[in-house]
Amino acid sequence: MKVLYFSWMRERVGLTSEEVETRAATVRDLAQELAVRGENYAYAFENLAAVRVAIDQEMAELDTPLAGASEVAFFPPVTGG
Amino acid sequence: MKVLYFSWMRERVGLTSEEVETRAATVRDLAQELAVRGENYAYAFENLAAVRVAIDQEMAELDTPLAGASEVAFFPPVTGG
Amino acid sequence: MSVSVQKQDFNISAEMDALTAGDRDIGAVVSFTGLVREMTSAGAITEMALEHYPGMTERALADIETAACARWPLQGVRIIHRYGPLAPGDRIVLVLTASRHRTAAFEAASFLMDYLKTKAPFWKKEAGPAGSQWVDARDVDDAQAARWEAPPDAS
Amino acid sequence: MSVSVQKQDFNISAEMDALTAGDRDIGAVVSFTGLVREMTSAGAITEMALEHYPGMTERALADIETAACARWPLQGVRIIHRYGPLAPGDRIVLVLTASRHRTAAFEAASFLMDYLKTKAPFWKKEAGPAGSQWVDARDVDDAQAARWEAPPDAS
Repeated sequence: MKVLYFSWMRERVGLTSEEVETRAATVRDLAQELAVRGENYAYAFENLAAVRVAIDQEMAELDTPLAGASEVAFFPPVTGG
Repeated sequence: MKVLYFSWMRERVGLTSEEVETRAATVRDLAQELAVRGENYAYAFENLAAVRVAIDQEMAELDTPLAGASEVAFFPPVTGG
Repeated sequence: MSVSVQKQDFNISAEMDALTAGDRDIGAVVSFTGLVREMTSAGAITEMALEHYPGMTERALADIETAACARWPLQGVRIIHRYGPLAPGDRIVLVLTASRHRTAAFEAASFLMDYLKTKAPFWKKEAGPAGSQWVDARDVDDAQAARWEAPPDAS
Repeated sequence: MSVSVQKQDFNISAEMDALTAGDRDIGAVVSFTGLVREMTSAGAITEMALEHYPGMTERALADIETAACARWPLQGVRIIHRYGPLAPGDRIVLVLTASRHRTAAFEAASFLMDYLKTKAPFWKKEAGPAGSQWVDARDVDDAQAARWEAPPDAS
């Protein structure tokens, strides 16, 4: 699965994207797996309430199942317009 | 006093403006004086509910006093924009 | 704050640039452009003639601008209204509002159009194959204008 | 119906002409232009960088357009959103709506901006003498977007 990071999630993790092998059932499970990969990840995921997610380029929730997903993106609340 | 006509009031009366000598107390009194000047005026003023008025270039009502007025305009409801 | 009543067409980009020039605290600009529609309730038209009341028109538009500026925090307002003969597709009116945030700019532009429709002395006459006729005022325009009589927070 | 996500600036008059070309049944065009403000809560900025999510951005904007077209009788919609480094006074976003009557055009443009602000994957980073920081999302934007969740006639 491809995992992307944007805005300060990208800066904290230090990556724009990476390939991740996971059996996580939900977005929240995936976030918790990633959070223990190192200090940079722990910092990025320290407050899940401030994290938004998209699955295959559609907005999703932390409890959305990951079954069949090929691309997951983590980012803060959007600030365009 | 200068009296102006716009839109179909102008077409019905057949004038864009005229000088009128009057002692009419209100716009309604003036309209009634004008209405008996001829068929063209009678036609223009036949339905006062469809007539709007401005006194010295400010929107007014039929019952607004004419005291001190130098310019009165009659026209249908506006349709700009 | 600026009002023009003119025969000639206008350029929206140029007007917007002029309105925002030198003010880097503007975050939102809303424009409304009114165009002559070909199809009317009386069929297809070939011309739309706009008559107005010179002197009063400028005054009424300036009053409407003043009312908008008293009600919303605007950094700029521009109204241009054309008169004379126009064709289907032609621009009739431009309203521009500039503010820090979008809500004020949107609301003020909507307010300006509602007031302009009911308070500015313009009259439209449509002409087509079947002859010409003065456009009737629409009750819905009075209703639109009336909604601004209530305080802004009541909506 | 058309969406662009681009680095370069846009010309509002040209976009409006393209949107209305050939359709003489459009009576109202509303535009919203968002500009980079110099003064922010963190002081004067010298740059505003916009990051986005290529692919998802275009999809999200197209979805927002579709939602607007389902809700209002629109003859045209155009969204342009820039990304990359911008300076104070620069244009960020353009929304255009065209309809027979002004109410639909005004409401749809306002809706598009509210939805875009809360659903399109863009992130702003401001830079100034004191350093750079990501812009926080505003609760008021969520509230603005939420008001469209109710049926249109309920407002």
